[in-house]
Amino acid sequence: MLIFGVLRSGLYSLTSVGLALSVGVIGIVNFAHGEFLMLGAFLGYWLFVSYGVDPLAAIPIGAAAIFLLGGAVYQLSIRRVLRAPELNQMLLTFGLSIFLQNLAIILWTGDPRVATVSYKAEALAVGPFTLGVPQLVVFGLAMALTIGLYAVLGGTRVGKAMRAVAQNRLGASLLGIDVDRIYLLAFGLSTALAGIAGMMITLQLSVSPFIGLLYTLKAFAIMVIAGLGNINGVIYASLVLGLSEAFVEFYVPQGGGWAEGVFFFLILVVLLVRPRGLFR
Amino acid sequence: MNRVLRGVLGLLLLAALAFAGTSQQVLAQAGPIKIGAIIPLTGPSGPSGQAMQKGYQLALDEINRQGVLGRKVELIVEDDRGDPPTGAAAFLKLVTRDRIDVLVGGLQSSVSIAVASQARQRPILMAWTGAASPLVEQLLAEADWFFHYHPWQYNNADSTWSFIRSTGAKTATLAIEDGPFGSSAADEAPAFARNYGIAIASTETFKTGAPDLTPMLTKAKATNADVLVFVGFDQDVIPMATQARQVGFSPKLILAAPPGWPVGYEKLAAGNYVAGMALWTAENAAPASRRFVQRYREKFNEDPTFYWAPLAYTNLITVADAIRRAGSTDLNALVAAMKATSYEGPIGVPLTFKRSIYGKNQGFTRLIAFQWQNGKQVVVWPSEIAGGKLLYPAPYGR
Amino acid sequence: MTGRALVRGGLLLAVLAAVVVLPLWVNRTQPYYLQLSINVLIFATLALSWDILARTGQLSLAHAAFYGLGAYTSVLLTTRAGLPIVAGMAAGAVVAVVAAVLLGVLTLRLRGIYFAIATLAFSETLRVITNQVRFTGAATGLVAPPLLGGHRPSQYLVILTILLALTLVSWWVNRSRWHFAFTAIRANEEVAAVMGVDVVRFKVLAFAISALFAGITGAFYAHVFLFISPLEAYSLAVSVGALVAPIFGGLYTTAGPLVGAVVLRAGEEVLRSTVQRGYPIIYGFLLAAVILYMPGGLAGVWASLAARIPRPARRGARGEPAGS
Amino acid sequence: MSLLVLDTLTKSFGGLSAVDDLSLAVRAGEIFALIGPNGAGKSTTFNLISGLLAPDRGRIFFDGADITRTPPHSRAHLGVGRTFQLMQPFHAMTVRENVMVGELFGHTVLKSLPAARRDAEEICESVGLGHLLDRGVTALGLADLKRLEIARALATHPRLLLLDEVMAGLTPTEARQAVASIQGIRARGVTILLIDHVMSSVRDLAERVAVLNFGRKIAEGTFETVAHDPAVIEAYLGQDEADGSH
Amino acid sequence: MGPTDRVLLRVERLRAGYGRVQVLWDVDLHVDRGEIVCLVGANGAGKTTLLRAITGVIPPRGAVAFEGSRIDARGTAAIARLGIAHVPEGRQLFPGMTVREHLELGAAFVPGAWDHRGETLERVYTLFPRLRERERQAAGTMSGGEQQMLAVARSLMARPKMLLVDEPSLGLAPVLVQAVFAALREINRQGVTILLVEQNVRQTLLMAQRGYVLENGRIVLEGPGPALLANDHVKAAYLGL
Repeated sequence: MLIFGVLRSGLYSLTSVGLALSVGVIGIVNFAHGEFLMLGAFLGYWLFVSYGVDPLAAIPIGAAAIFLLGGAVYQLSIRRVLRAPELNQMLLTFGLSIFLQNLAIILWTGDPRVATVSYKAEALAVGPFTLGVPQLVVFGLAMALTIGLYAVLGGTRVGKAMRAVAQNRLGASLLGIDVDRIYLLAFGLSTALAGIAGMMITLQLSVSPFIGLLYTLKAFAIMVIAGLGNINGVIYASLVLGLSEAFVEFYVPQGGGWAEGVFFFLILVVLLVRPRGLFR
Repeated sequence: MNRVLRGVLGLLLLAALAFAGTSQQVLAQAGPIKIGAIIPLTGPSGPSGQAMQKGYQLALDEINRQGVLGRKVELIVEDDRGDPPTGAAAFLKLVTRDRIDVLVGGLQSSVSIAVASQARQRPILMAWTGAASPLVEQLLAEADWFFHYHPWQYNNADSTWSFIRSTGAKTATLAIEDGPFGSSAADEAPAFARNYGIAIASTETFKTGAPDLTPMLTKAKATNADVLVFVGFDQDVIPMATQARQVGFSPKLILAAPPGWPVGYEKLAAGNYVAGMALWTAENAAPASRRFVQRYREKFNEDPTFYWAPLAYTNLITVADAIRRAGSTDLNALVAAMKATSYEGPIGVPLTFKRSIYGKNQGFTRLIAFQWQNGKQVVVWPSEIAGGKLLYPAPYGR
Repeated sequence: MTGRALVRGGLLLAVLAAVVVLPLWVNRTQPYYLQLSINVLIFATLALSWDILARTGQLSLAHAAFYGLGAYTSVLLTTRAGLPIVAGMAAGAVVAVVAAVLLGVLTLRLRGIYFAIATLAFSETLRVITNQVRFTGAATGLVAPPLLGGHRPSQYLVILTILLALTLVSWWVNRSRWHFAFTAIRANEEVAAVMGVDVVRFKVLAFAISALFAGITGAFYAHVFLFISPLEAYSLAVSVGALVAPIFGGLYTTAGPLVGAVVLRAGEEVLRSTVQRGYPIIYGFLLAAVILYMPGGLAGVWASLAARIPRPARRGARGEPAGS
Repeated sequence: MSLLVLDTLTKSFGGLSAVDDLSLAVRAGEIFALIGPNGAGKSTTFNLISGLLAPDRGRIFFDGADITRTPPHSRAHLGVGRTFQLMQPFHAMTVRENVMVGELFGHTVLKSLPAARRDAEEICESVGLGHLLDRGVTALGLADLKRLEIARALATHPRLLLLDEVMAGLTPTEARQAVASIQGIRARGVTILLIDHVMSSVRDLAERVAVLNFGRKIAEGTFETVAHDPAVIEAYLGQDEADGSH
Repeated sequence: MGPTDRVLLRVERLRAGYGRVQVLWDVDLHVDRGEIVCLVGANGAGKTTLLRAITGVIPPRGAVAFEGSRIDARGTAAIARLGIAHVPEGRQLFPGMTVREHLELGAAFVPGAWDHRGETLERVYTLFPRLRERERQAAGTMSGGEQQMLAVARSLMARPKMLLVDEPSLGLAPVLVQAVFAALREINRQGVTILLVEQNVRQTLLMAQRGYVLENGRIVLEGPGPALLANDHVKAAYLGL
């Protein structure tokens, strides 16, 4: 059970780390985050079905495409509400979410689609457990990307600049860091990570225009548990969520229905007891 | 004062809207026969509703080739968005502004109830495709003008458990989504399972759209049941099929009942040998079904994936037929004609309307079972329309 | 001055009379518009009651929670305990208020997005519980008895009365001492407290008023559309809808949320019946455009238009002789 | 008779003590000044007195009653009024409405709106804001914002008025007006505790002065005695000079 | 190099403020190469606002020229890259980042500075040996004095031509104030021009070649540091003596 919880946390952390980047660096809580994930999933599906590109191999193309799209969305809309009240930022991304979802419905209809990757149902026996190959791959990749992102943030000039901007805009700009460029980059990266998470969904599951909201909500929960904008706490928070969900689903009768409640209840309790998050 | 004034002005706007409406009121005349359809074109049920719209188009093409009572049939489609208030307003618009003669369509139970409560005050022939919830049936028990095409939930359950019985299975484990779709299936299951002599080993719920069903499947595996009965939506069958394989859960049969199957499912190796319950499948061998599929392909350049398309087709065709037989659009004549319906269409089972437990006019009451065999939905039950044999136990990994 | 007030009062009375009499007439000729009006009024009540809470700076995503609590309480009491519908609706409002006071006290310290997410989580938690518990009909939902025998014009008058009461409350709040307390709290809680405003009391009161009307509207919804399920009653769409209209129309005013609700719902209805399949894309686009280009909402546009067109009386004072 | 007594008040933020073991007594009717370098803990002291912060240790007495745990609005009702160093007007309101908040809520007398409006206008007149009543606060200049701060605090009818740097940034003429205005307020029986950096004003106004540095009180007395205290000079001017000049 | 090149920074008729509140009114000042110039004035006089307007943190109106070319329309980051380092009020550190990371960031985005970062780092560590000891410590956990040193050190990593320093002694114990001032003197000796805002008037004026007194957003006095210190106006403003 532990292993199931751990495995699913991979996808969660990949989804949330992007959102945490957007919240942490730019201060934008993006309600359309899940829609970028959905677009990434469709891109992965389309590349697989039309060109036979394995979603794993397609990651660079997909990430680049969603990065550009995210960047464009930032330039056209997000940039204009940076100083606006929080409510307006929230609503803008709401509008964006409705827009992107319905665009997807028009482009691809609402039907769920499945990319039949050959190893979709493969499993590996590890000791007494059998673990799904795609889940393992996704978990491994998600961890690699999340840790990779930490490495970029911790080890490169641009990454450090992002952290600096996140912690103190004024201080960063006084060091010659172009804050607006960093925002653009962070938002693009945030959406690109969501896009990659989406392609990983193509790998394991099916794709439809409606998959976004669920992941937006999960990412919110994880961010709240980690502490809003705390990128470092995301992995732990994903584990907390993944494990608590799996635990409830397994040990509580009718647990599948309660798992969702657990996750919202967790948000509520964390916000009321430790509004700054569990992991800082 | 100024603010109040402005608020009141807002209400005035409403009034103005209403006024504009009356002034352009059009009198019904001996033009086309008007049929209104209330279906969800947007929102999460949009795909099913859009499939219905295509079924209606095919039917309409056919009907208008010769017309009805010497008149054309005009279909006015209203999107209910899956929202009861919108459905109620759409009903009134169709009935009072468009002056429709018959109402068709319908999908969600909540919208059906909102529409039906309006129809009680303005009786009209409601040839209704949607809603499997017995709550709807009970609410409309007295309505003579309400014709229900879709099987009720207990019809579905009866077919499902009767089919399971036919396989020789002794035990089953249930996995259901936690929304209205799954929970109503769970409500019906125990009685029918008992009736057919099958023991339910466990019932587990999951949240539709959840990416990871392994905890639930692991629990199901531990029950060692012969059959896994899976009630979820289209997207849920993918993690169900793949993750069941991953956790090494291979019951003798997996039986799923989603409203539709994801595009591309046929290519999914792990999905092989999964059985499905449906009102209809594209592999249905009935000649009317084959004709329907072919015409659907010709017109829309794609395969029908939802049974909602042939159901809607059947819906409109039978209504047109009833009008012809009634010789007018008078409600009483229409009801009588509808009651006399006997139609062998693409669904593959003859359609007639009979009393159900509460309702007066129930159409289809039985589902068929099929099994995915190498990318094809092979109909395996009931035997009179079966196109192949059920592989039981499913020969996984062979 | 009094002459103008008289004219205004007369106009107000005329409009009120029209709004009351209209439905009876409309129902005979165009019941569609009566139904549409009921839908719009439900939406407007939610929008305006949300706005009252927002005036204290609390931007909630929990409006669906109060709406759903009102609906469920009333339906359960009328079907399971046989209470008359009016009593059920009143009880629905009371339960919503109790829940609101509780949530209000719990979330006192939270601001901005933290508050929004906490309220969203509260609402979703209620939905999951309702979805799981047998007593509430679980996911299948409940059938509700019809209000006033399902007579639409009477139902219209009921929701109109609710909305008028709310409008009066809102109007009164905006021109009583409460307005000063709310606005001060929204601007700066600490300064407000130091100036003697009992911040906790007013924030919780705003929550209670807001929930009272959301709860009674939820109960009304249930008894008009006769069916409730967790997905509909606790829908995120209800919460989002309730905040979109005030933003569109103009926050913190009485007219803004009302006009916003009417324009949005009417516009949506026009789009729905003309564009059919793709219209939400236009809706999403419009929403984004309004935020980007008219941050004050319709009220903001109205104000800037009014400012741009000088009043005749002022023009003389401001204008300078051409020769100078 | 002491109106306000601080008894061994201590408040620290994350290990750094902002106010450290501070005891102070302000007599009814006097003008008392709290001075010290930036970051000495003066504003934190004000926040403790007005109830925006709760002390880690120590107690606060107002008019003989322990108000250490009293919420801020109740302290306002008891008669503790204050201004803010970073002016915090209510942005969505006019000048008159800003002041009305105090008239409506700042004391236990329940005033009708017209009465509150009239009294607010009177207070605005008295501090020189009479011509700006309908002005939105975003349009105000620095000096008028300072006046608004004072007007709002006066509207709560305080017995003790805490003035946080109301002189900072004023021109000499404006500062002289402010001094006169503060003396006028005291003449009406209001006790005043003020923080300021403009020493000439402090000298003109305060009967007694306490000097804070690093949260501790390093001197107390009349302005003249305090200004010549070596510890004070060191705190203000730096060590070298203090050593050199004495 | 012409005679105008003696002037490194020139500010003419500078007006600035926040929203509609104007804080600075037609300020003129200049700083020559190699000078330490200090800016004194009461709290709220506009000293911090002046520094902010120079580096574009708030938009200035009027003319600001650095090395003869106008910079008043440029963004903060662009100005920083020209070689003006601003040690802001409140230090504006990144609490979660280490000392070393602060210093690297200081050099990371200024042309030329990155390539010499090793060398600059050594110089900075020599100036503030304490920071070398704390290399791996997060800034948020350091004492006020250490933070102030880090703020100055970070800006030095850009190898600036000019340093604007806002109240470096704020909240520091006297012994630390001495250390910071000594470091500033040494930085200036190494060729960096300094414009300093300080409340520690006496010491600042003694250290500076020239000083300006700012009152209510206007320059009211200008002159050599010691001369200003003797000025009655200054004494009156600061100690009321």
